[in-house]
Amino acid sequence: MSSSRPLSNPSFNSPQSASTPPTAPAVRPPAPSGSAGTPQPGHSGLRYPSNRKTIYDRNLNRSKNAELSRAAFAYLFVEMISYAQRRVTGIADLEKRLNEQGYPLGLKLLDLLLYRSAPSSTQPPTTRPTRILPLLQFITTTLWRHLFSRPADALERSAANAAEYMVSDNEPLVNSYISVPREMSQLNCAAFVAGIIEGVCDGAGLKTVSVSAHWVGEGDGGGAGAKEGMWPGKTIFLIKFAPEVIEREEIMGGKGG
Amino acid sequence: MTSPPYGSPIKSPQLGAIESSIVFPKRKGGSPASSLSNLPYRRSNQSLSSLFASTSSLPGSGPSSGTATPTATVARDSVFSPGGTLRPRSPAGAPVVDSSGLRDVLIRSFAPHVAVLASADTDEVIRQKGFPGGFLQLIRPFGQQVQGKVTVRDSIGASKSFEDFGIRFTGLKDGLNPPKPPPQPRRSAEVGEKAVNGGAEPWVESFPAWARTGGDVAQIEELVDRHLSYAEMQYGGSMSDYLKHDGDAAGRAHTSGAPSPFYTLYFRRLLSALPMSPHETFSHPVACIIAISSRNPSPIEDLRRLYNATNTGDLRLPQWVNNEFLRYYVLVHDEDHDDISKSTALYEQMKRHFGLHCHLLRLRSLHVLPSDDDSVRLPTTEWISAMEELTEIHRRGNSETDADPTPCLFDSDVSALRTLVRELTMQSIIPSMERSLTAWNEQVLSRRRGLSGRFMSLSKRWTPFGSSSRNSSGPLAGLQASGGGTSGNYDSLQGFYRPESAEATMRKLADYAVMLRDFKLAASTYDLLRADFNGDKAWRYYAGANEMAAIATLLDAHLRSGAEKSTSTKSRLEAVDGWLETASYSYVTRCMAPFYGLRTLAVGGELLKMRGTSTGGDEAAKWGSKILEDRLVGPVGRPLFMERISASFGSKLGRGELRWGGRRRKAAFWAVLAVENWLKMDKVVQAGKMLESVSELYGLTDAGGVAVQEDEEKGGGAEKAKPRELKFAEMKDFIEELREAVVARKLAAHGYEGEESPEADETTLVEEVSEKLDARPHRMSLIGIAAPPPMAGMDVTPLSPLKVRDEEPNFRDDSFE
Amino acid sequence: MSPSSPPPIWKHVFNFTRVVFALLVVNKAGGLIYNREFSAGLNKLNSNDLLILAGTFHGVHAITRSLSPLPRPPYGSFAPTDVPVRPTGLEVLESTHFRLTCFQTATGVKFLLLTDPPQPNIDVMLRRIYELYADYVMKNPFYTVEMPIRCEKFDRGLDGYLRVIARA
Amino acid sequence: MSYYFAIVGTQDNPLFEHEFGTSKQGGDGVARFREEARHMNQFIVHSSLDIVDEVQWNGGQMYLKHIDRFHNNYIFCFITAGSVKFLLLHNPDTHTPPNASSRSSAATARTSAYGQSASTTYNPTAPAVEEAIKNFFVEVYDVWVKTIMNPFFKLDMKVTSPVFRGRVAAAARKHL
Amino acid sequence: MASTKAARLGEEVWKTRIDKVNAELVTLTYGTMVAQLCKDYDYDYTEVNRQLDKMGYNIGMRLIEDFLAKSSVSSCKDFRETGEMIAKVGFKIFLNITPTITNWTSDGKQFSLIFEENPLADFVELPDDGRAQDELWYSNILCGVLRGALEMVSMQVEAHFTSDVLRGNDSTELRVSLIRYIEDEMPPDDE
Repeated sequence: MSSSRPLSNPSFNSPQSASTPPTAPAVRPPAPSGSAGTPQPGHSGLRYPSNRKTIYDRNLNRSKNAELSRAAFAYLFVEMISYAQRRVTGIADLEKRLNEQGYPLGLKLLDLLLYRSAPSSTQPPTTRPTRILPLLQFITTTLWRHLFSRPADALERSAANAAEYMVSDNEPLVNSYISVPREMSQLNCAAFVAGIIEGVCDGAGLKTVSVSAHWVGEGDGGGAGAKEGMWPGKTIFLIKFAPEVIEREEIMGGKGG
Repeated sequence: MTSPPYGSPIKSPQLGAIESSIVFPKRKGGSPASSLSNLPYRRSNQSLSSLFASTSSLPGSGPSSGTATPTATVARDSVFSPGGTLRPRSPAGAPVVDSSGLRDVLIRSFAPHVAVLASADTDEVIRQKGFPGGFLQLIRPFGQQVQGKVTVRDSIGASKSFEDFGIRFTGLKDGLNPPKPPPQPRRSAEVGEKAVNGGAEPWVESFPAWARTGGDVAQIEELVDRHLSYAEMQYGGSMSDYLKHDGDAAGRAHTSGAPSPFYTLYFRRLLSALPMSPHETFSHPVACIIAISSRNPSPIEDLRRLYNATNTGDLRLPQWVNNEFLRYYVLVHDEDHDDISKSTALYEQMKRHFGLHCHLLRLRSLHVLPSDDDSVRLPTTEWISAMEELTEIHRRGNSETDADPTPCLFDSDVSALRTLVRELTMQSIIPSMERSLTAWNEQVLSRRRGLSGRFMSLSKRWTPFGSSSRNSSGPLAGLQASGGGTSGNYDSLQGFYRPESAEATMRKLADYAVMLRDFKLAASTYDLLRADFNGDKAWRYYAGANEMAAIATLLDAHLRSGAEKSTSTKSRLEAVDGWLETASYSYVTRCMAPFYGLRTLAVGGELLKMRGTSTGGDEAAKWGSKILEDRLVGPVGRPLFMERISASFGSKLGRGELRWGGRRRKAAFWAVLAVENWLKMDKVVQAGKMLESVSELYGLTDAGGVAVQEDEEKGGGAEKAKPRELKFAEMKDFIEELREAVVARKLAAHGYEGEESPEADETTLVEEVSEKLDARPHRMSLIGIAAPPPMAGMDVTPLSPLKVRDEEPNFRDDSFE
Repeated sequence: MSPSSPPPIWKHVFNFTRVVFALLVVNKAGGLIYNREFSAGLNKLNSNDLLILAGTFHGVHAITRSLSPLPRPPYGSFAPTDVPVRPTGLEVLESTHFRLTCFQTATGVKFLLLTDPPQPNIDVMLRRIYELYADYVMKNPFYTVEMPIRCEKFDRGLDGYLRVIARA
Repeated sequence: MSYYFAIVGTQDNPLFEHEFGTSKQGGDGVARFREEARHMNQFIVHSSLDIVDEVQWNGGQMYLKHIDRFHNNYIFCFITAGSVKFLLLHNPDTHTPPNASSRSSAATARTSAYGQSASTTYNPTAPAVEEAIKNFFVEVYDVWVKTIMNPFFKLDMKVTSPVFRGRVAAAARKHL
Repeated sequence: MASTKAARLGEEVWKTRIDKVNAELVTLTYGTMVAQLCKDYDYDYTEVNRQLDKMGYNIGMRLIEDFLAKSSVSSCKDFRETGEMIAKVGFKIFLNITPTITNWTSDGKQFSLIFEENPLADFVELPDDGRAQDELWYSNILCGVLRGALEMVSMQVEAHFTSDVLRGNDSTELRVSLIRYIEDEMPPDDE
């Protein structure tokens, strides 16, 4: 790789402000058992196993259809929520935090799922969603199927506001085992899923003002009202797109992927 | 006068760099041009600084900056009424002309040319009056704008009137190549283009015809360079307040896409004093003034003699020029010495002999001094060639006196001349042009349109019809003669159509239409011609037809509102792109005529930009960069056109909140290129200006720019399209280098000149300029302009602030690590 | 004992003709953390009595465990890694009109189910209840272990399951 | 034939840069850019983001093919679902000396700056060219998705993994 | 033999009695949690390990009920059987993997679980900051789970990772040691 730019070049190995502010006094534990891979050439400190297995060697389709127990997710989610609860003040704050935890999943799944939509390994994926409707269809079908193994139950556009769309799910998988105590009845832990949606939209360049999860029939989350009806857990994800996105949509007309 | 070895910019590498594409004649030290380069800049010399007024925009310096006495200023106004229309062409006008200004320049550049042929005695009278250039010099400025409205009937009889109509007075043989062998043997075709002779011509004649011929990019470059250097001198000392000033200038430049005064000058000179060429007739005389004076012993005979001279004699224009132009006879009456009654009698006699196209011009022959009452300074002539302006700069630069040498005349003379011009235009030129238009239009075009096939096949059919036609049957005779083989009309050996041939006639028709601003007719005609010329492989004509088809179409589209655009106009607009392409290709590659290629692309680009459609900016920029890629301009034009490209992109703001389709990054990039090239030229002031635009466009200047990099992943989403800080390390560094370079030099210039009194000793100033030319930093090149090894001259440069500056490490060596 | 996967629910649906009265859940420490009635029939006990019942049963259960004879001494064992065998305690408590069945999980939680005496397949029902507990109680982020159970979905789950049976 | 490849994040920020030469027709895979190309390439690529921003919304293709040109530098673009741009600058110039700097002879410097010679023969929309570059992009995309799937990868974070660089270089050798 | 019995049991339960979910949802969710912890604790990886273990412990306490309810295993005969249950039933029914169980100490109190695959760590590469690979145990939550779960059935154990492919080791190994059996506390005297 003599052609590659000098590794000394600051523009390359500068630490990422995003990922590593190594301020914590790191107590260096005893070096791990001897079988550590030899350090790679170049400026990366990372070691790799002697079989050279890295993330780049793992086929992206490998876990495409893999399954784990729903319980496994449930327990992680329990911990995510109680961990978050310890650090927040109030329900809105808690939902915000769950949303933030979901956001990266959206960013990643957007690319992962589009990558998989490619006709063949040598072809680029057909198209990426560049308009609101195709994007929402991607979310309610492709994304939903992948995560929850079924499409979302409804997709509507707010009559009141052109920038607002609603995805509804009669019983969000993430809420399957959750009963929200009365005193927090506003809370809907599917805010995590809202975060995923937000990640997808922002990632695709259709910026959102906010994506939020709401119980149908405000105010009776786990509460009395929710018992009525056959979908007590029905949740609506309210997606508010940024005005400039709507504007661009108008400028370019619906056309395009 | 002798010039230091490093004195001449002609020797400077940048010029060398483009010699292969444009012939930049090597002028020896003796040549007027090169001797200019070491011309001392005397800020004290009013008469000189007035010449630079068109490009000097010092804050506070008004239109009348420097120039001339109160009387002169008053005089200007008195000359060019109705008031105000003076603006677009006033050299001393606002520093920044807006784009429509460029359009005016363009439209007015296609003005009917009127040759001036004065008898010896006439010139004598005028010389005594204080005009060494004789009658031509006297009358020239008054053609620039005919006083009052000028009304023209277009092809469909609708009449339009113009406030700013003008005609161009030229010497009969202006614009023809000098007989002497071209200075540079290679590319003879190219040299044939221009009226440049090595400049070895003795410096005696005050207005040598060759100097009045434009079409030479090298000279334009040199002229603009003079203006630039002058600007550097002007602002060199006063950076602090200047910075602020050019800040807004830059702002304007990108919001309004207004060209810099230097670009405007470049553009104007590009269109000034076009050389005479077979393939276009703009500079062919539409009429010829034949003047005698009341002193003439044998007036009628002389008039005859002169007339014949233009017809058959030594003054006969080349055979490819249509000689059927209007002759206009002027009797100059000497109010101070001769008896008016005699002159009047003579005048009557003239009319009997030569018909109605006569005029009695009553002038006073006394020499006028600026101090005299009702003395008026001769207005400056706008449409002069670069060489002529250079010559003038040179002359004044050397003149001992500070007094403005511009001769003066009496108010009465002024009004007399104005009347002459108006009558000449309204009663003779326009009507005759209109007649020709109608005639050619009916007889040639209407038929030609009727059938598709070859032109000649029709020509036979016209013959009877033609001969029955009344007025000057030039074209019809031509048509008769033109009944030849397929491309019988084109003489491929000598490379032109005889003027009577149908093709030539149609071209002339179209050119007339342009001069009378009937662009619709012109466009359609050029469009028709393209096929014929293509068939005849008459490449230069072909290029010309394509060029003008595009330009006329754009002008036409420009002048009419979208509503009334006919479908034909629309379809032509779509073709414009291809036409420009073809034109520039034929000009540059087939005919090796880069000057015309440059004209095509520059004009086309500006017009496209003015259209301001969604794609206009991109297209303009595309042609702009083609100019650079084909290396049609020199080191001066390069940054100027880079600025224009930047402006073109900048003019495309994009739609909506997200600036969809905007071109800020590109605008910024080209601005950077411009800065870098300005620095190469050591034009620090210009570099400084553009640097402001760079910061503005990259959004580096916007205060309170929040840190873009939020480690919150979501943070990323919120950011707008416009970055507050350049993330590409080396871009950032490079712009930083440019900034340091500019500041360093401004300080150096400041430190050096701040102390000196305005009357700083000239020679050192000269040294500095010329030294700058060579001492430019070779290392920091964006686009690898050729930079030859330093010349011997450099090693011995005296220690000056510049020398010190060159050794600043951050600028020299950190450039690329 | 080997795992027994219970027959699908519908089976019970048709088998059962009798009633499930109520369910009580008692935590390790003997505290009543849940009680719910599914069909009337029992005389109402006030919550205090319920607490006492839970506590008492818990105590009795413990004692009965210590009573039970063992193949090996109750605590400690021969091999240090051998899991000490834990004797079961009182499992059924029956009267003429109702039966209380106790199911204690390995983690020490007790499910007390009050039914008609002849009610069959109690163990199946209890196992199902245990699953509902594992899902809707233990997987609910808002439930704190050992604390009283307020999980609407748990209630709904039990109703859904036991009411079906009752209705049959 | 020299290439400059840049991955650009959502803030016009370079996440990864790589220069290389062609490996076809016995090329040694070493880039032959002149000194100035260092920053030049960045300027060019950055400026063509204007075009990307415009065309990426038409049709939603991910492989946008040849989108822009500056003199003899041709820009190709692939945009990921996450709006990250792969930009490949291709300079078909064959005859620029490796160590040419702005001090080099007028002829060379001009050729590479305004290289007419090569550009006239080079056609960026030739199917072969488009195909080869597409394959390159597709392979990089595979590696890219693997990169961003890493929970420790944050939006607009620079990629430093030598393995990643290795894969990109390999893809370049294979297709370009 | 216990091991095959456990394997069959695990398979059977996984097939018939487990609600499934897409594996990547779990993987990504765990990923986002760990990343969040690193951020919250300012990349103090030792602290992150601690937090993960704590979370695992909480999970274990709850998860054990599900394990018992679904598998309906009664208490095991000895710690070896427990080990088999953990590897072949526990991991199977929750993460659909069966780590190899090995390196028993002679006193049968310690064993290792070797993970051929680890769904939690799919897609993961540790930060290249020169510390993560020495300090962070990415899957440390599993240690807590074992601790919590076994404690609920009266076994006090200690569990920790000794190697992890994410650190450049050739295998991922989790070491479990039995500390003691917890005696039942006597019932509180009511009266």
